[in-house]
Amino acid sequence: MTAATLAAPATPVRRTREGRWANVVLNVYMVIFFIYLFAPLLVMTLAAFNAYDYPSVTQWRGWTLKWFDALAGDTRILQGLRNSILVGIGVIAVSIPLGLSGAFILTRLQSRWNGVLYGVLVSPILTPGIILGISTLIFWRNFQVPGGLFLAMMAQATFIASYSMLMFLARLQRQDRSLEEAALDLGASSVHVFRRITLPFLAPTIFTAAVIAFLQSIENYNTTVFAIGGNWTLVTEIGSRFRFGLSPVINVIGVIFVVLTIIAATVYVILKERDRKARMAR
Amino acid sequence: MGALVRTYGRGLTTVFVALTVLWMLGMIIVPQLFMVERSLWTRQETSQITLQIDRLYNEISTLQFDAQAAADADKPAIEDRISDIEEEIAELEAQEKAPQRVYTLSNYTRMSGLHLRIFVRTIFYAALVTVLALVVCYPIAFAVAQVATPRAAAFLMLGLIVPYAINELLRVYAWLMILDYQGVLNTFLDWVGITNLAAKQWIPFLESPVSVFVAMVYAYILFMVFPIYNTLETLDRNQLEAARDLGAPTWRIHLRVAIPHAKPGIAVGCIMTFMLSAGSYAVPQIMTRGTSGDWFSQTIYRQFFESNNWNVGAAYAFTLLVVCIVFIFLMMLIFRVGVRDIAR
Amino acid sequence: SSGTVNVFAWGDYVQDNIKDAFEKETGITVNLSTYGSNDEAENKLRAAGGKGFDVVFPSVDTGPNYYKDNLLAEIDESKFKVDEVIPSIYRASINLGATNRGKRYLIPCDWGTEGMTWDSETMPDLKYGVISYGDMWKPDMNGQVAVRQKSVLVSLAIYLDATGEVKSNRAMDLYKSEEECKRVFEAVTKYAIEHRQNIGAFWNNATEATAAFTDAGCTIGQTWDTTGILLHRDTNPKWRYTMPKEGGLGWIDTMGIPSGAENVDQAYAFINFMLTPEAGGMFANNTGYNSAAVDADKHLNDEQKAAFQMAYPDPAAIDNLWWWPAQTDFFASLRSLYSEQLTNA
Amino acid sequence: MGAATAMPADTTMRGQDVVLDAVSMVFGDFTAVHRTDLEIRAGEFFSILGPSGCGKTTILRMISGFLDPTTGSVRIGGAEMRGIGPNRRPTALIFQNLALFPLMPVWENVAFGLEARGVGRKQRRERAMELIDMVALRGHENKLPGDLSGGQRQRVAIARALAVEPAVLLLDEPLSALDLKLRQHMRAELKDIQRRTGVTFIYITHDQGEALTMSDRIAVMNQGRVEQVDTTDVLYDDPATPFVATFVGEQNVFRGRVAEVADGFAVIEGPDGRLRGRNRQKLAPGDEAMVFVRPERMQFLNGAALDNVVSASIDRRDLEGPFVNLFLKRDGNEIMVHLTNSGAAGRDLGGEQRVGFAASDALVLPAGELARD
Amino acid sequence: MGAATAMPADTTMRGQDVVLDAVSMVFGDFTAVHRTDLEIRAGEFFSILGPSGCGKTTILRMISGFLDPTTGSVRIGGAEMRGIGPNRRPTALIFQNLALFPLMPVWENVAFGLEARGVGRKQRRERAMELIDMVALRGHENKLPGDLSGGQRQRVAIARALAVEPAVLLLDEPLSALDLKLRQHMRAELKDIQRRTGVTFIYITHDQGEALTMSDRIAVMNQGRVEQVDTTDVLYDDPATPFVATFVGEQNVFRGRVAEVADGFAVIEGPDGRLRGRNRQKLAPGDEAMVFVRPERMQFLNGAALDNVVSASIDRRDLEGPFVNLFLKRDGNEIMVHLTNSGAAGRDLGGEQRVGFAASDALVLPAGELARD
Ligand SMILES: Nc1ncnc2c1ncn2[C@@H]1O[C@H](COP(=O)(O)OP(=O)(O)OP(=O)(O)O)[C@@H](O)[C@H]1O
Ligand SMILES: Nc1ncnc2c1ncn2[C@@H]1O[C@H](COP(=O)(O)OP(=O)(O)OP(=O)(O)O)[C@@H](O)[C@H]1O
Ligand SMILES: [Mg+2]
Ligand SMILES: [Mg+2]
Repeated sequence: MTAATLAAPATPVRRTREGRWANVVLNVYMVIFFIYLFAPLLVMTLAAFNAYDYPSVTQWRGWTLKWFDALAGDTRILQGLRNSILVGIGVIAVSIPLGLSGAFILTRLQSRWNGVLYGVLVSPILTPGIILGISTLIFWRNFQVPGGLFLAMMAQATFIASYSMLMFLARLQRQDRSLEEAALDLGASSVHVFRRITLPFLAPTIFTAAVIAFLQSIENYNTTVFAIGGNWTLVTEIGSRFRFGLSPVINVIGVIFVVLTIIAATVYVILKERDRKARMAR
Repeated sequence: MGALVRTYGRGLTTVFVALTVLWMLGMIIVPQLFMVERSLWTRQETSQITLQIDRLYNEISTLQFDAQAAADADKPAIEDRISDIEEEIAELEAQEKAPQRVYTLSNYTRMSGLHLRIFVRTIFYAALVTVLALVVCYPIAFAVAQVATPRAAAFLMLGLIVPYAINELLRVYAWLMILDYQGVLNTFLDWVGITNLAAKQWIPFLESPVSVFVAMVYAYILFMVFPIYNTLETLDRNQLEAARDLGAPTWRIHLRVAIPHAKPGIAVGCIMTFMLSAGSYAVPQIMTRGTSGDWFSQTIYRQFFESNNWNVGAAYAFTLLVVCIVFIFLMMLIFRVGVRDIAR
Repeated sequence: SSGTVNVFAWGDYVQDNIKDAFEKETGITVNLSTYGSNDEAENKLRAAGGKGFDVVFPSVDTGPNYYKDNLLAEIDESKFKVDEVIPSIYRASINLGATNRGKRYLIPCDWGTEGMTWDSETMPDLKYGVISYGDMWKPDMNGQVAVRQKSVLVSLAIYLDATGEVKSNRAMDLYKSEEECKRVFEAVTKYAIEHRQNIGAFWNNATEATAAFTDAGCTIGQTWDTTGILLHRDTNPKWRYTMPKEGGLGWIDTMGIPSGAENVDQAYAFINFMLTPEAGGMFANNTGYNSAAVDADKHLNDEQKAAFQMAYPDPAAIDNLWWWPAQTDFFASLRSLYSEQLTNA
Repeated sequence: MGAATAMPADTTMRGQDVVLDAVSMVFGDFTAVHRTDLEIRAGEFFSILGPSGCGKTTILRMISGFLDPTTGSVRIGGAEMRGIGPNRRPTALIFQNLALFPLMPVWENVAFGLEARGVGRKQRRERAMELIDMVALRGHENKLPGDLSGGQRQRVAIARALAVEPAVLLLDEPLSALDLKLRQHMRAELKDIQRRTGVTFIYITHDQGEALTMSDRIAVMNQGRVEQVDTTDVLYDDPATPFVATFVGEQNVFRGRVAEVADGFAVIEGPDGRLRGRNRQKLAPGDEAMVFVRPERMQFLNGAALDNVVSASIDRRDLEGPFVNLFLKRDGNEIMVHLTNSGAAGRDLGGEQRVGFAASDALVLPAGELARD
Repeated sequence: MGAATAMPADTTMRGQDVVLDAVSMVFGDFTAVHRTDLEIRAGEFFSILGPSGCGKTTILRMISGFLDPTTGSVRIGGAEMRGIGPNRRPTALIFQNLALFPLMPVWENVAFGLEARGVGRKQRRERAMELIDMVALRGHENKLPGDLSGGQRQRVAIARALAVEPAVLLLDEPLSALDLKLRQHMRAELKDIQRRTGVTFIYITHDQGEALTMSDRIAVMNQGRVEQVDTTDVLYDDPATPFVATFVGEQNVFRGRVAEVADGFAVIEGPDGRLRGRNRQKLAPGDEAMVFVRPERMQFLNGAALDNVVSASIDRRDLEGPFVNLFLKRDGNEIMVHLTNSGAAGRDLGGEQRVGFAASDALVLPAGELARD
């Protein structure tokens, strides 16, 4: 499906004459844009099947699957993946509770400090990643904690917690506060209200926030590279291979991730579409 | 706080407050303060005397090694020589001072002209990348938010997200493969006949900052598209129609209706993009192969991991942080958005 | 014995054949981590507080960086078989940075060189004995030269000393004192910046070095031996590698035990194993570097012998090598300052 | 539609009376409710009617316990409520937006109050089903609120509130989110449920139509004060203040000064001449006064003699369906005449007209604030 | 309230007529508007009335140029409009949600159409101020739309649309977002502006009250078809179809089969006995038919003899203010009687009652679809 067909007229807005020319321009632009977006992916993918020893598509040495085998036998990469997953799980475990707490406080705190608190809690998002890595490293040094998976996890959680918090905040802002009041009015205790009303309401967001936290953790380089010490994650391993001996095994990883994402995204879209149809049917 | 206790009870509230304080202090504020502290002192450099002592010790070691292999006859001479040197060392060691920690602003003030230039250039380039990304992303955000059908919009969204499945490093590396001397683009141009690779005629994309811009805009598209998309999505299509009905041409509709509406999103997108590109380490590192100018982040990295000068590194990092903060405030001022608007 | 040993080595150093042989012989499991540059090794170790690894492979001249922060433990010469190392190398290493204040921390493992790699098809006139560092700075080489930021200023100093333009006692003045170092770097950097347009690519590691020739369009440059040799062998025989007439830059990589090592005995077992002739030979065949182990050359394969022959056509080529002296603080910081200037010129 | 008649009566509940004794509510320096006394009888359908912001919700929240009155006390069934939280009062609140729990099926919504009281699941469900039957939602018990229609949701909210067996049900504009037809239908249903359960209903609305059709008694509020408490007919026919007169239904208003009083009638002199109306509040000559006449009591003078006559010119004729509103202009003052649509109502009228009304159809009140248009 | 009278007339504008000639609109495989002919006269206030989804907006969008009709043509002032974009038609559209530009002050909103035409800032502002005066918003010109009340926003939208001096103003349910009182007030104001400017108004609504009070003529639509175009009184008194009869106003409906026809009257036989009504559509004996009687034409039989009589029991009495609605039950069928509130209207009634209506007040139509409740 090309961008052009995607943008095909569907609403009357774009049937107007004056809009038509603008739409042609917009469509052409979208096509160029999506080429820009996907060309690297294509190159990346092709290079994963090239028998040449370095990632390349111009030095074509024939199709091969050997890099897939090589990946399976690459203990460092596999270990890196395990480490990444470990760190990712740690990040979820740390950032979700932090994000939730921050969000609860910010939605309920009626004080002029609210703005300040908000500023502080979102600041990690607005801070360059390397600075978070550096400050974490320097900070924990004072407690004799050297760089490693733990520090990488802490450094990442610092800003990922902020992302989670924003998601929870957005959700909480859409919460109808009268629900909690209604529950209280019906005689429920505050813990009961939290368990039966607030948490279930947040549950989908907690799930998405966890997934996003995990993905951000896996993907992170700038922060991790400073805090990882002698250990490594998948990404820092790739990073250090840039400094030493890049092979198309790296591309294979890329291809696998792309395929996984497309599958996940397609499933998501199908589910959503079905949901939408179901809702329309009602 | 009262509202919090009333809704969640005392126990839960305590947990929330404790966690938030831990996060705020232990992970955000105090580490930054430690970094700042680190940037405020230096250790006096080792003196020439220390160097001299080191070298004398090495001489002894060499003599001792030689002594093992030497004929017995030569050994006394060597030993004499060793003891001479040891005396000399003793004398020098008396003069040697242990390095001291000195609090000073010199880590900031001593930024060399070169580093300052790199710094300024980085900020300038980051601003340029931001503008570029804005120009590239606005039409896309608009198309997805306002023009496409919900179905098409979902697919477009997917198209935007999929490239982000692969890591930033790989994404950028892919651009290297495209823009290189024997990259896809030059090979294509060679095939077309514009360049001649065999004769070493090629377009040196990589040798100009353009390649960094291309890759960096690419790397951060999402961070620009999403905030703008989010605001444009809330723009009532009727407003666009109303503007058109009142006779406005497309450009004026954007200028007067769509862009003003998207302002908070544009501000957030610009802040994110600027912050990411000013602090980007991987993109310039990979895209230039170190040939064209450094970005400040590379300089910081080198202070930490090459020059082994954490203190200067911390000072540089803090400087970068300050600029980012200033940029954020500037954007908030220009676009008249509050911190709260960054929540999306 | 048994247990595990955590080895932190250059990416290509401990390949499977060596690992298997060691594990088979000793029953010790090797846990391998790798790095691509001295900086990386040093800083990871520093960031990890000297913990987590049992053996590292620093280049000998970077030793002082480790001593400053007490990252390495002293070598116990009773646990390590000194005889396994070629004595001349062992001796030379003392002054190059393997010892500090009378104590030894590093044991030579292998050595290699940084010399000239060039395209013999476009430059058929160049060969051993003729080729010079100066060939990189000739006027018609726009964008065709690949160099390493960290070494190019040193080789240029050697070249300019040889031509007499900048006297520096074969670049040794760079290590003499801060003032001398500045003087030489200043002059050399000026020269380099004037000829900046020649440089087509900077490289910092083997991959980048290879890419400089295969992807970035360079035709001549200063590379590590392994880069030149592998380019010749795997990519195209037109690529040649040899020593310039001013003398190649020699480096020695060593093995050391971090101060926080937990498996010290296993570490010594590993070090001793690496310096057996068989392992040394395997190592050289694997990597293209030259083992510091006595009799390792008896286990070289033909390919490796041929490569050695190409790189060092006669013994003088080896005698004439310029070995990197132990780093001093001022050298390290001035070198990165001036190489930054060159990069950003 | 037929639901109401099919519903069985529930006999487990009983209403209690609610007394507000000198209650007031101050937020910061703004007084939302001025000192108010109010007695709501056990089992009655009581409405509080007033414009937006007049303090209706505030009163309701004081009764339900979400707010503590600044002064005065609230008693329910004779018991003082100060210090008793919303979850321990014999009241249940139905929110304007209903506040159904969107993630729980209908029956769990209904059973929530019992769940909060620790009633076992099986019992909860049984009781919930009884209530679901009562509001005629059997068959919908496992649906989520989002899958129900507006009217069904409304009934779930009622069942949920009734599940805790409140003595007083507090309803805060529960119909305002529904569309017109459904709103009218739900009026009947609410009234019916109230009648069958016997629970005291305190119903808040700013819609006079709702209040008039459902209530036993109505309190009309304005700016934090209760201006009148009465049955619907009395409120309509004998409003106590100009505000109540104009807020409830339409009125034609004439201003003037009392000239004569006699036999419970007063004659007012003003720009529209001498007008005679009932003088229920015993105004004395010289008082500033207003005369109120309902548009449906205005008549065109087809020969008939009437106490009061005004002439004006017809400006506009609004056909509203079953009736026609005629608007007459007179010196910038507008007079509205409500006529049943008799097919030709007002169609043949034009130009200057003489309209009048009987003195018994007009009410004289002391001059005061009118309801904002 | 006084705004309308204070507004000066604007003489720069003139309405044009709009003709839809065999127009239809198909979206994919769904026909939103079936082949329709419609003539809207220059300067008239024309309403299109119909339930949600019947195609009203679609027609409006074809006139304004946002949609091209699938077949047929739109002519404005005699000129064929096909191929002419919305920004070049002599129409201006007022959206349901107004679509004011929230970030521009009132005057810039009003001046936007001029700005788009390249009029200089000073002139723009002058003209905008004239229009702002016209809609009585002087003093608010520098506020943002968000700071205005609903009715003020409404007027800004009107001024903005009038600024481009359209010959035809298209209004898509412009009052639906306002509350009841304001809606009623704005009706008068809209009608007044239309009268003063002379611009053709095409007004879309699903609210029959709005359409009836404001329009010169009304087109009633149902499921993509125009069922009747007539003046308000004709529409109310002589609906052409059962749908129109029930969509516009309330009706009591009786079903049956035509038994006799004579003198323009027909007698229907059905479950409610024999009923006589006007036979405008010349039904023949044996035809399935429906008898429609307005609630306000129903009368209680106080001795008076009427053509048609039905007996039923009183179920509910809704006091709505100026009138009272009585609901009578008869075999599950509901009969509604509308009485003017005469003070005691219907209060004394109870139990079984006999109600009737004159044959001239009843209309017999062929059986057909009714408007959904
Ligand atoms: N917590 C509060 N703090 C300050 N003022 C408040 C608070 N709650 C209500 N008010 C004010 O008290 C007045 C009455 O509010 P209330 O909600 O009782 O009005 P209402 O009659 O229910 O209006 P509506 O019909 O709009 O719901 C309003 O002016 C409101 O702004
Ligand atoms: N672009 C479109 N594509 C497909 N169907 C459409 C489109 N626009 C409108 N429709 C359909 O055409 C029918 C008429 O729509 P229209 O908007 O004209 O209704 P309406 O009478 O204005 O309703 P409402 O009172 O709800 O605004 C509806 O069923 C609608 O779903
Ligand atoms: Mg309220
Ligand atoms: Mg519509």
